[in-house]
Formats: sequence, structure tokens, C-alpha cells
Amino acid sequence: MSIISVNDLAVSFGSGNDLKQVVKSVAFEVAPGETFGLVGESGCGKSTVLGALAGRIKGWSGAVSIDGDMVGPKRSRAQLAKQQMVFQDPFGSLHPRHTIGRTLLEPLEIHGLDRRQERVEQVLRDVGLPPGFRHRFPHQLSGGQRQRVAIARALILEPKILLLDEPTSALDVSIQAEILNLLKDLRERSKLTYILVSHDMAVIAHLCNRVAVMQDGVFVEIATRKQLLEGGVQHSYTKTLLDGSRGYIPHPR
Amino acid sequence: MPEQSKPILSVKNMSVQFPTLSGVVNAVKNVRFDVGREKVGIIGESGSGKSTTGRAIMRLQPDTARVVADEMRFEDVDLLAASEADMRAIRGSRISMILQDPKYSLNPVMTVGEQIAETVILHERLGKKAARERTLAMLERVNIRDPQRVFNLYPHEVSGGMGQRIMISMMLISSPSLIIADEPTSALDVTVRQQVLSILDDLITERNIGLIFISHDLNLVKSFCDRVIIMYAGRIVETIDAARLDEATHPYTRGLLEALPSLDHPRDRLEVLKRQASWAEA
Amino acid sequence: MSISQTSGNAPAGGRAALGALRKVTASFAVILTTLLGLLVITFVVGRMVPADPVIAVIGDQADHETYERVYKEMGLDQPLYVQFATYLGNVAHLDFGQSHVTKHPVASDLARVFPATLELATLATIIGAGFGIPLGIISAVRKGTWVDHLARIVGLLGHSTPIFWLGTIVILVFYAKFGLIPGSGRLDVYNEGLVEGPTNSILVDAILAGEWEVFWDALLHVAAPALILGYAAMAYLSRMSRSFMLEQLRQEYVLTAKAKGLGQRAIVWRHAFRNIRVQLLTIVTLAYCGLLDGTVLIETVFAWPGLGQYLTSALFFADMNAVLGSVLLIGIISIAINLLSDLTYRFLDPRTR
Amino acid sequence: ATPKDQLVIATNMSSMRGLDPNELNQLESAEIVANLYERLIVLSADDITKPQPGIAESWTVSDDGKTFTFKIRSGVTFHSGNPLTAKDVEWSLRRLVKLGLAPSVDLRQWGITDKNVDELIKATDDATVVLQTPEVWNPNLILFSLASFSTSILDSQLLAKNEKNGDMGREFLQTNDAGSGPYSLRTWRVNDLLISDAFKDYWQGAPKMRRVILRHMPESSGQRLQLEAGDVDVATRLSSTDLAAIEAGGKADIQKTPGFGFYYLALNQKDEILSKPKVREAFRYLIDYDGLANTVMKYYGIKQQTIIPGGLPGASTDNPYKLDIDKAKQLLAEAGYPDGFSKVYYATPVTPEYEVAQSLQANAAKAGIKLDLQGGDHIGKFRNREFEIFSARTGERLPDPHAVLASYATNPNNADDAKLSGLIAWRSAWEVPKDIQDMVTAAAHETDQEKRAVLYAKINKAYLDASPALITSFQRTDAKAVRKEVKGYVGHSTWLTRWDTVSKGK
Amino acid sequence: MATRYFNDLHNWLINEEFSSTRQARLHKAYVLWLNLIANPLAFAGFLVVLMLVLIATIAPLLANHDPIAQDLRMALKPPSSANWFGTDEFGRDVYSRLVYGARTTLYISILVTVIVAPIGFAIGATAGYLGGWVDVVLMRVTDIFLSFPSLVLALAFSAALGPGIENAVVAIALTVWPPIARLARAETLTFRAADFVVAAELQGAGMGRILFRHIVPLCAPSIIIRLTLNMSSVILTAAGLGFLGLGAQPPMPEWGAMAAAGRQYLLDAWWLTTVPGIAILLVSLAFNLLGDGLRDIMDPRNA
Ligand SMILES: Nc1ncnc2c1ncn2[C@@H]1O[C@H](COP(=O)(O)OP(=O)(O)OP(=O)(O)O)[C@@H](O)[C@H]1O
Ligand SMILES: Nc1ncnc2c1ncn2[C@@H]1O[C@H](COP(=O)(O)OP(=O)(O)OP(=O)(O)O)[C@@H](O)[C@H]1O
Ligand SMILES: [Mg+2]
Ligand SMILES: [Mg+2]
Repeated sequence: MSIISVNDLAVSFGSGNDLKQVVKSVAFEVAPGETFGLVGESGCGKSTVLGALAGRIKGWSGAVSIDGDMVGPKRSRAQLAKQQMVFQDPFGSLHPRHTIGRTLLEPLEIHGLDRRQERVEQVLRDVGLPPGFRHRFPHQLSGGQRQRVAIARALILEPKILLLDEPTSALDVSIQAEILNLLKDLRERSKLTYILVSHDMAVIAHLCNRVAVMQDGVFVEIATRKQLLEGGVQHSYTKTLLDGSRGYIPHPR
Repeated sequence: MPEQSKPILSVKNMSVQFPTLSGVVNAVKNVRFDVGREKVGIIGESGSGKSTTGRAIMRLQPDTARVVADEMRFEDVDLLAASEADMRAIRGSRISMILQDPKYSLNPVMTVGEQIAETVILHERLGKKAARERTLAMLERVNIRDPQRVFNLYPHEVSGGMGQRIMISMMLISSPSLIIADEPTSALDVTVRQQVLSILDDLITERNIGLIFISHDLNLVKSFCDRVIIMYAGRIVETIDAARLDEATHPYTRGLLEALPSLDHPRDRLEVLKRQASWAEA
Repeated sequence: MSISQTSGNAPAGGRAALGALRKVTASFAVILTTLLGLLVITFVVGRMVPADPVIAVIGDQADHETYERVYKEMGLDQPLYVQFATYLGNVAHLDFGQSHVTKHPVASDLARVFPATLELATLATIIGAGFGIPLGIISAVRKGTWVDHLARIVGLLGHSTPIFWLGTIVILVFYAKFGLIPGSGRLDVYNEGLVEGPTNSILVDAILAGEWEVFWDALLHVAAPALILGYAAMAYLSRMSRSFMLEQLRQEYVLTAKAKGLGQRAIVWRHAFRNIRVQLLTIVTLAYCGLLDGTVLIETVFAWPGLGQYLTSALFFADMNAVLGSVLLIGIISIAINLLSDLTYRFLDPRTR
Repeated sequence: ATPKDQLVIATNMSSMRGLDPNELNQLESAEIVANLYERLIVLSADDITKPQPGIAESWTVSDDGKTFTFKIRSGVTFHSGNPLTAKDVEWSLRRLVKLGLAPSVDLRQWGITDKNVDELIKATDDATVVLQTPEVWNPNLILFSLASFSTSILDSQLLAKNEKNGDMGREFLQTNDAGSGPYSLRTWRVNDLLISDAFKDYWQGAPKMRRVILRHMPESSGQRLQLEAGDVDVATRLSSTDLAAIEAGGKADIQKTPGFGFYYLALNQKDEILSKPKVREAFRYLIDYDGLANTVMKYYGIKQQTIIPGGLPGASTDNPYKLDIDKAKQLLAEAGYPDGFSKVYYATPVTPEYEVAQSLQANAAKAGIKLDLQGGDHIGKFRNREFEIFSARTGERLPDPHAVLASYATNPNNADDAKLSGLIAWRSAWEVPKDIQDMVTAAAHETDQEKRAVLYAKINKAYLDASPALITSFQRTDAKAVRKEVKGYVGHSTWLTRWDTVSKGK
Repeated sequence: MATRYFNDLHNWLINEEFSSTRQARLHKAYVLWLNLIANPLAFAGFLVVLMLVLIATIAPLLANHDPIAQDLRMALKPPSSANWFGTDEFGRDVYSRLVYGARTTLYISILVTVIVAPIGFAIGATAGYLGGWVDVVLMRVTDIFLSFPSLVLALAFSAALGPGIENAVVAIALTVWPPIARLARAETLTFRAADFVVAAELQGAGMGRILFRHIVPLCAPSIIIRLTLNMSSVILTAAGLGFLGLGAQPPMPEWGAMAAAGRQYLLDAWWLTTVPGIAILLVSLAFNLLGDGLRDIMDPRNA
């Protein structure tokens, strides 16, 4: 039984002469508790797939079912709450003039949930931040701390699925490690399902069970973690990406 | 070759300070390093002072910044004593700088050819025509296939990889002896990165010049550079041969290495850096 | 190879032409709706104005029958929408009707007053931009220094001084006291009627007719009002240039240029300035359009027979046709200028080509 | 400096309504028309109540007083070269009535309508025109009317040639002239400039000034500076301080030409409070006559609290009222308003009317009357009786008391639907006492000048005693500044200032 | 002792380790203040505006005459020890009228701001946020108002609405809102795709919440700055209307109307126009300097 099932997903932007198909007939399934990776080069459509799943992008076609529920481009509040998204840039994903507390309270207000203070404190604890941070503004936090807040905001509605769009690519190695560990812990603790977008094969291999390799809007390969680590991938593009993650390879003169 | 071993750049006890509302920020503290005809990487976490160091060498720090040092010598020039006019003559002709993102680092309303040619017109007093010739040759050198056409393109009409190659031609056209590259490839895709780096690598080797390569990608610095300087909180905590980076001893460097997820040595949990106050004082 | 390229390009070229055509049609539709909107609002507001057009024509003491007769004659007994439709129909035939006050056809009145304003506003814009833009740029380059402060105060003073006051003071000092400038109006009486040219812009007509004495006289007359107006426009232009330039100087490419060894002058004028040309063009356009309709006070002080005066007095005498015609003209002109500057953008900014 | 043979007049053209004599209604245009055209009768500026021959060489009035026969001067030509004949006179006077525009009241008030005009005005031969009136009027009233700019003689042949859709040449006349006067129109640029050239073949000889130029100068200070610098010969729209300064400067003379109209205050009689005679009376004590006379009104008016303008039969120099707040308070208390009241007060925001209004507002406040002064154009509301208090000024064009009295003191039907909106008494909803109205009518029909003068003196007194709803404070004067070297430019009370009498010399 | 206290306060305010939201807000305000002090022109502007507010508040204490009491015998007297700035054509004390006029000026400025800011924002933000035909229609309307000669628009509307200061304010507001709407639209466009807005949308936030809780705080500085910069033209337009009998009605003292009414006495009674003229000049200069400074300080892009 899969918690996410995507069939024939296609997304295009623009209209008329400028119509551009960005994602072309993509299909995949994700089992509950699984972490599914998406990797590919800039502009290949990773974020777009995520956006369609999250309900952010409306102009898509295909069949998407989330938690056994067929969803369309327009979502109800309850449907929206089932999956939440974490963005790449921790500097742009928090409202610069809202305190952390306000940022975390807002989803609770929207969904009319109770025990608000309690929940805020709980979720801050979950992501490893002291409760005093509620009074701070984003510019007073480090990148890693902000990303934790962003994760906390996603978690506060108790979703089943987290959609992670390059959650660590703007962070330093040391901070990245903290966030990756946190994501692992949360996954265990709350039985979460992840879809993780990254361009770093090492990060994907560290966290994901399976990964879809995307090029120009299509999946060229879906590989397992084992295949990545042991070099058992099929597609040449996947291999290039794997090599790139290892650093610079001087070309023979 | 004794000439070879003599450092091109020698920096002794350089500090950079920014006065701010809440006091003076010491962005760089007493750093000391030499650069010869080699590729020196500078790594460190964000805010550790890498870019500030690079800019201070070219005296391109913001107006508010204060740079002090015991010595800053570039070849035969005392950078501390040089006038602004001296510096202008040095910049672009003897020391060049490659910036991170070609999208923003090129003037959007000038053709790329014009921007490259400007360097030689300025420093070598070449005529328009000669400058154009030189530019076309340089473009060819960085593996651009149709230089005539590219010469007349505007920055928004070229891809990221091509843009970075244009940036490289612009900065290398006057044959500088030192290049400072501040994260030259972090805006590029993995595949493009390879191409750009190999062009840079070739040019450096071919011309036998020095490179300061600023990056926060450990794997990249390890595989690309000859020597690595590791910075933490404005200080150099360690300098080590790139090949021996894995054997680094400083706990900060070790921490960085262990925090890195790796395809070759998968780990279930990553080590988290435990910062110590003493690193910042060392 | 070359064949396949041409055959591949042909439909693309055709599509581009089609796209351009569609763009032209679209912008034409936009212009029409804007003009229509302008007219509707003007018409409605004009009818709301308490001034009674009939009384404006017949005077306060006329009796009721005269009032009724003229009321009908002016078509005011028709429902509003009929009046408006009639007006639109006339406009479509390029007939703007007759001014109730001057009794001239509005079109001929406009042909006379508009060139006067155009002359004034053009010179003022040239002066404002000629001083304002360099001032703003110097200010930006020297941000925070006394040069910056001084430049800003000088610029802002022009923006904050009541124009009618400044105008009268200038007349008092430079005309009455020192006799350095001619008084009000466009020409000395001696030169009146010497050129009655095709454009109604005395400067241009005098050149066309080769009447240099008239030309210099006209130039002397326009100097003071144009300088004052230009000074007022300067503040806006210099402030905006300053902030545009500051923004450019923060850009990464400026660092690149510095790293190449360029000096400040080259960076400012060769690199940054090119980047703000489009924005400058926009604000100069805006300032120009603003001046076209904002000359009311200066025209009054200097007895300059321009559009501003014509429009305000028409408004006060509820001279609807004159008001509608003037507003329409200003609307058309500002749209035309904007279109023109749009075209120039494409030329100046490669990204919009 | 201005050229020796040209006259430059600074004026405000923004309210100029074209140059068709049968259409315009406004002072600046009238002065121009006065010089482009000629009329049967001339009223000279220094003796304005004495009709003198113009285009009519002579005239006779029938014994029954209803038929006027005019002998037309021969040898007069229009600017077009056409000779001026009785036909032109007939055509012009009929045109005035038939067009029925504002100035047509000059003839229509005597009972001549577009129905009967072809009967009543006739050219019997090339040199004779006969005009009949349905009723007997004092002959001066008719003759004065024929001296008005509206009865100018137009070139009927020229206009016939330039007629469009039966408009009797209206369109042509907007930008051209068709007159026989000493000057012909050369250029007229709206709100800018008007140039007129001397008419060489003028029957009284070509005027001295080769050219007269009118320049639009809306600012008083501008006019003053140009006048003082000698770039302008005559300035016509000056503020009182500028006039005072010019007078002190000694380079120019100030001409105060009395006009036949008043600055008035209208109290709407449909308003309960304002209709109380004591309240009306109280307002008379709230005007600072002397203060205003020395400041704001110094050049704009002559203190005149009675209804007949100075210089006309029956006029009085008595001014019984002065500013007296206590007296006003007392009157208000007697009327039952010891604590005052508040009213909306409309006044046009132009000099000096607005200053007068503000002064009244301040004094009324001291007496407990709160006036909410609103500037803007409220004539329409006044005409429709939709106001509480209103003030403005009038300008009648007949040098005869009847012109003022007809408007201020007759109101044959005070009903709303009577729509006698030409009469300011009706606009104020004032039931003018019957006896006053009867005397006004009688005086107009009275042919004996002596008796008339007595009657007017009586009316003047009765009006003052009636505590009228229309309170007059100052008689209008029009002040102009004329440079000393300009001779013969004489302001005319009925707006017909002549330029052909002007000469310049040291 | 006191210095100690101030030092402590300074440190408490400057410290970024907050213990409460209030401290965080105070910190922001304090940093703004420090930046303002560091910018001499902006600070000068600030002081003048502050003075305007102060003068308006305590006008009755400062005035030494009744601002509306007329005395025609005292008309047009030059400045003297009794009438510091002379008297006007009704013999009213210009100095006292000037002091009271500060109230009117402030009243106009505030009222225009209060009307224009929400309307301009609502229209611009709605257009920017919804896009599509709503955007097209709203921006078309805005353009129509923009392509109007602004003084004429103000004139026509205040003539239509009738005289009175409130009506003048409404008429002025009609000419001021379109640029604000454009600004709000531009800002909304930049923020509407921001990650934090998307995040809120993905949590089910509606348009009202997004606009008023997320976009408003971000647009506010630039709108406030624009309004500050507009203030001088607002005051000058009010002045022009006042002169034409459409703005403030007599005897209410209003600087613009005073300056304009004094115009006809300019050659002889220079103080009538000059004094209020300089007051207008000072205040509008101050608003401009303050606005410029605020932009330098508050807009991170100008840092
Ligand atoms: N709103 C949009 N309108 C038009 N085109 C869009 C839009 N959003 C994305 N695109 C285009 O769709 C393509 C895929 O974008 P997407 O953001 O999904 O790429 P990505 O794989 O996430 O890249 P990156 O690694 O840079 O984030 C790109 O070419 C982009 O230009
Ligand atoms: N203009 C400035 N004013 C004040 N502080 C500054 C300024 N520029 C840099 N700093 C401070 O100097 C320190 C070093 O900054 P620098 O940009 O050199 O870091 P970096 O190592 O290049 O980081 P990154 O990897 O993010 O580019 C930082 O703490 C930064 O806050
Ligand atoms: Mg993406
Ligand atoms: Mg850096």
C-alpha cells in the first residue's frame, strides 16, 4: 500500500506560443515511511513535481493520490495539511517581520487547532530549539536554526508527508549534518514519509531508500540506495551525477 | 627553478575589521599565508572570512572595512603602501578575481566581448581592433566554439557555464600572475562544473601562475587544489596539502570531514561539529 | 544545413510577426480603453462640478428664457449618456466641438495653447534632466559626504518651494529690479505678429522663418519660467537618479569592473550609467508628462498662454468641450510619449529586445 | 517700453466670451467690441447720461413716445469696404433680438420680441431706420440701449457671405470682425493676445494709435511690474495694494470709473430667520463700511448704502449705517435671537468679493452669527433660490436708475415657479413692497425728466426704509492704471472705453 | 550614575539575545533610531517634523493673538514686536495664524495618509496577488487616473465635491492613490512568490490573511516612505486648492491658502506669502529628507 501514488503527471507553464512542458508523464509510488529522492540538474523539474504534490502548482494533469485520497489541483484544508513542504533557502522561507512564535502559531490559527502554546513549545523541542526562540526574528537566527524553524512549521500541523526541496543545499557542511540527522530522527519518531529533492548524490544516498533521476522533465532512472552506493546504476547520466559528487576529476591531457 | 618557489603573494598578520553598531566585527584575524605558483584552496564555514580575505588582498573591501597587516607583499609590490592608482594598475592585469555567479557578475547591458576587451584596452592600451583579436583568441582558448558570435552576445544570452568561461577569459586575458576565485563554480551544475574547472586548471598550469580558490566544498578543494587553508571565525586553523586533507589533525577540520555524507563511506549518522572556544583564539 | 535552417526559421519568423501584430493590437486596445476611461471620468466629473456652463456663457443677470434657450442650444437637456455618445461620435470625426468661453473650436484653441506649453515643458525637462541627473549621480557616488548632502538639499529645495512665490520673486528681482529678463508673455510687443508659423511654437517658427531676432526674444522670454520649472523637476530627477545609481553600485558586476582595474569614473559612466539609462528614460518621461499638465501656476505667473491656463480656466467656467479636449490631448500625448519610450527601451536594454 | 504709436493694455482674458456683439456679456470683450463697431447713439464717458449722435446723425421721437426715427450718417464704410446703410442697422438690431442671447435683453426688456421685431424695426430707405416700442417708455431708456455694445452695427453683406447653416454669421464672428469702428481685428489668440489695427478709412479720421495690443496677464503683480517698467500702457486688473503702490509711484494715474452696480448681500427670504426685518437690519450693522473703504474696497467701490448709483437721478450721498456690533446684537435680540444663529454663506472667491465676505464673517461672529463661508461657484444655487446667504456684485449697463431698480426692486411674482431668475429680488424670494414696485414701473414710463428724478429720490428712501433683503454696501467701480504719457484713455461706465481718442506724448 | 544607566539601557537594547518579543521590537526601533541619528539630513528632517507636531499640539500656548480676529485698521502691517510676522489684509496676526496653521497642515497630511495608504494598498495588492484579469482591470483604472493631469483632477474633484478641507483631502487622495497602488502591486508581485508566502498558502491561508498579515508588514516601509516623500506635493496641492477657494475655508488658517491669498500683496507685503511659503518649504523639505533617509535606513536594498 503506497501513501503517495503518482501516475502520468505532466506540468506545463505558459500558454499559446510560450507553452512549455516542464514535467512530462512522470509516475512513481512511495510507501509509507519511505524516503524517496529526486535528483537532477538545475531546471529539470524537480521542484515542479514537488510543487504539484504540495498543491502549490495548479496547472498539472495526471492522477495523484495522497494517503488514499485522489487529489486535484485544488485542495481542501485537510488535504493541504497532509503534506507540508520545506524550502531550500532558509533565508527566504521565514517571514522577516514575524517572530518565530508567530510563524509557528499561524498554521494553528488557520486550522483552528487548540493547545497552541503547548504545541509550539513541543514542536520547537522536537527540532531541537530552545523555547525562548519564540521571541526572535529570523534575522537573529543562523541558517541552520532557521531551517529547523522551517521544519518545525511544517511539522506543527502533524502531516504524514514532508516534501523537502533541497533542504540543506544552502547550508554549511557542519550544519547540513545536523539537519540531516534531525530529519532522520523525525522520520523514525513520527513515522514520516519524505520526498527529498537534492542535487547532491551523497545526501540522497545518505537519506533515501530510492531515488528518481530526472533529466528534462522525465525520470531516466529510478535507483535504489544500494545501487547508488555500489555503483550499480544503469543510466550514464546517473553515473555522471555520481562522479560529480565526488569532486573534481582531472581530465587526461 | 628558484623563481618557482618564491611566493607570489605573502600575507603576514592581516586582520580585517568592520565597525558596526554593536561594536567592531573582526572578520579576519591575524592570518598569515603565502601563495606560490600553485592552487591554494581556502575552505571554512560561511562567515569564516574567506571572501573578506580574498577581497582584502585586492584592496576591494567595502569602504567601511579596516585592513591592517604586518606585511602584504605581491611580487615586488607592497600592497599596504600602494596608492589607489597603483592598485588599479594591478587589478585585472596582475591579480584577477573570478566571482561566483556569472549571472550577476557580468554587466547585463554590455556585450560580453566588450567586457572582456575592456581589460586589455585598459591595461595594455590596445586599440579596439587589437583588443577584439585578443578577446576572440581568449574565447577560443576557453573552448568557446563560435567566438565571433559569442563576442556580440549579452550576458543574459549565454548559459551559466559559458558565462563562467567568459568571466575566466576576462580575468586571464591580461596574463595575471595571481588569480583569486571566490566560489567560481558553486552556481553551476555538476557536469558544467567539471568543464569549467578543467579549463581553469589548464590555464593555471599552462601559464604557471598562482590561484587562490575559495570554496566550501571539501571534496572539490581536496581534488582540485594543491594546498588547503582552513579558516574558522576569521582565523586560519590549519594549512595542509590537499592530498593529505583526510589526515588533517585539527578537530575543526576533522569535524568538517566527518560531517560530510559520503558515497564511498556511508554512515548511518553524521558526526556533528562540536565547536570549541579555543579554535577561535588559536 | 543552411536549407534546413531557413525552412526552420520561416514559420518562426511568421510567428514572431504574428506575435508583434497581436502586441500592437493589444496595445492599441489598451490605449483606447485608457482614453475612453479618461473621457468618462472627465465627463462625469465635469457634470458634477457645480459651476453652471450656461451661466458661464450668458452671465449672471440673464433671465430665465435666455437661460432655457441656451441650455437647449448647448444640448444640456439631453440625458447624460446621450450627450456623451454625441461627444464620442464627434471626437471620432476629430471634432472636439466649440469652447463655450472662447467661442473658438477647441481644436484650434489647443493647436494654439499646446505648443506654448510644449515649448516650456520641453525646455524645463531638458534643464531638469541636464542638471538633475548628473547631480543625482554625483550624490550617489559620494554618498554620505557633504557633496551628497548639498546636492540633495539643492535639489529638494526646488521641489519644496512654492512655484508661484519663486516665480514672482524672480520677476521682481530679475525683471523689475535689474531688467535682465523680459517680463511675462512669449514675446515683446515689437515682435508680436512677425512670425505666425505652422507649428505655433514660436521658437521653431522663428527658426523656420529665419527671424533670429524673434527667436532670441522668444528664448529670453521662455528662459525664466523654464528654469524655474526645470528646477522644480530637478529634485525628482536627481533623487531618482541617485537611488538608481546607488542600486547599481551595489551590484556584483561593479565589483567585477573594479577587479578588472577600472577607475571610478569608468565604472560609474561606462558601466553603471548604461544600466540605468532605461530607468532614467522612464522617469524623464514621467517628469515630462507631469510638466505638461503641471505648468498651471507658472503659466499664470508668467502670463504664459499655455495649456495649463486654458484647462484650468475652462474648468472654472465649466467649459466642458474645452476640458474634455485638453484632457484627451494630455492623455494622448502621455500615452504617445510612453509608447515612444517603450520603443527606446528595446533599443537601450538588450534584455527586452 | 512700448512703441510710440501703439497702445498696450494688460488685461485678464480668461473670461472673454468671443467678440460677437450680440452674444458676449462681459467687460473685456465689450471694450474691444466698442472699438471694432459703432452704434447709433454714443454716450461720451464724461457725460454719460446725455445721448449723442453716432451712426445716427439725428433722431426724432414721435409725440406718443413710441416711434423713434433715426437718420443714418452717410459716407461710413465697414472694414470690408462695404458702405454702411440703414439696411445694416435694421439687420443688426433684428439679429440681436432673433438670436435671443444674453445681451438681447437690451431690446427685449422694452417689449421687442423675435415675433414682433420685423414689424417694430424697419429701414424705410437707405438712410432712415424706424424703431417702435409697444409701450411708452422714457425715451432715454431706449436711446441708452441703442448705445450699448449689443446694438453695434454689423456688416450685413459680409455676414451674409459668411453665413453657415443660417447662423447669421455667428461662427464667422467668433474670429473676425464685421464692424466700422476705428479699429479692426488682426489677431486674437485665446488667453494670450489680441492685436487690432487702426482703420485707415475711419470716417472720423484714422486714429493716432496705429495698433492696440491687449495682453493676457492674469497676475496683478505682473501687470504692475510691467506697467512700472513701461512695457504696458494700461493695466486693468490690479489688486488694491498694487493700485495703491502704482498711485504712490507716480508713473501712472489711477482711473476709478464708477459702474452702475453694487456689491450686495442677499438674504433668502424663504428662510424663517432671515426673513425677519430686524435680522435683515442687523446685517446692515455688521458690515465694516469704513474699514473696507480704506483697505480692500479703496479702488473697487464707493461706499453707497442706498439703491441708486451715484451720478444718476435720485441718487443720495447719505450713508446712515456703520459697523456697530452692539446695535446688531440688540436687533437680533429684539428679533428673538439673542444667541445668534448659524447660516451657510456663499461667496465667490475672487477679489474683492471674498475679502468683503470674510470681513462680514468675522463681524457676524462677534454678534453671535456663525457664518459658514463657502467659496466656489454658487450662482446657480442663487438663481434657483437654493441658498441661505449669498453675496456678489452686479454690473448694469444702462446709465439709468431703472436698470438697477428693475433687478433689485421689482418682483412681480414671488412664486418659485415664476422663474424670474433674471431679477435678484426674485432670487432672494423678497416680496418687494407693492408701493416700491409701482413707483419703479411708473418711473420707467415717465417721460418727464424732472418728475422722474423726484420719483427716484422717493424710491431710494423707501427702499432703504423697507429693510431690504438685498443689502447694498458699495457701488462698483472699475479701477485702471494708465501711464502718465497716455492721454485720452478714459474709462467708460458702460464698458465702452474708446481707443481712438488715445494719444501718447511726453 | 545616569551614564551607567544609559549604558545599560543601550546594551540591553542593542543586545540581540532577546528574552521577549517586546525586547526584540524595542531593539528594532532602537537600531532604527541609531541609524537615524547617524544620518544628519534625515535627522534634521525628523526634528522639523517633530517640531511641526509639537507646534500643532501646543498652538494655543505659542500664539500671541487670536488667529481669526480681524482688525482692518491693522491691515498689512509689516513685522513688528507686536506682530512678529506682520499682519494680513484683514489685520490678522500672521505669526499666530502660522502657528495654528500647523494644525491644518498636519491634519491634511495625516488624513491623506490615512485614506490613501489602505486604499492604494488594497487595490495594488489585490491586483498583484490575484493577477489575471483582475490585475488588468485594476491596473487599467490606475493608469487612467495616472494619466490624468493631477492638479486638474484634484481641482475638478474638489470643485465637484464642494469646498471644505475634508473634500479637498479626498480630492488630493484621489490623485495620490494611483502611484501607491502601483507600488503596492510591484511589492506584492515580488513577495507573492516568496517561500514564506507559499508556505502559508500551503497551510491553507486565504488571500485576506496573506495580504494583510504577510504582505502588509513588508510593503509598509516603502509605502510609508513614498507617502512621506509625497507629503510636500500634498501640502502644495492643498495650498493651490485653498487659493482657488476649494480647500480650507476661511477663517481657518492654512499655510497654502495664506501664501496663495497673500500672493496679490506680494510686492508690498512680502511677509504675507514669504512666511507661510517658508514654512511650507521647511516642512516639505523636512518630509523629503526624512523620507529619503528612511528609505536609506529601512530598505535593506539600500543598505
Ligand atoms: N512559474 C513558472 N512559470 C514558468 N516556468 C517555470 C515556472 N516555474 C518553473 N518553471 C520552469 O520549469 C523548469 C523546471 O523548474 P524547477 O524549478 O522544477 O526545476 P528544478 O529541477 O527544481 O531546478 P533547481 O535545481 O534549479 O531548483 C525550469 O526550466 C523553469 O524555468
Ligand atoms: N560590510 C560588512 N559589514 C560588517 N560585517 C561584514 C561585512 N562584510 C562581511 N562582514 C562580516 O565578516 C565576516 C566574514 O564574511 P565573509 O563574507 O568573508 O565570509 P565567507 O567566509 O566568505 O562566507 P560565505 O561562505 O558565506 O561566503 C562575517 O561574519 C560577516 O558578517
Ligand atoms: Mg528547485
Ligand atoms: Mg564568501
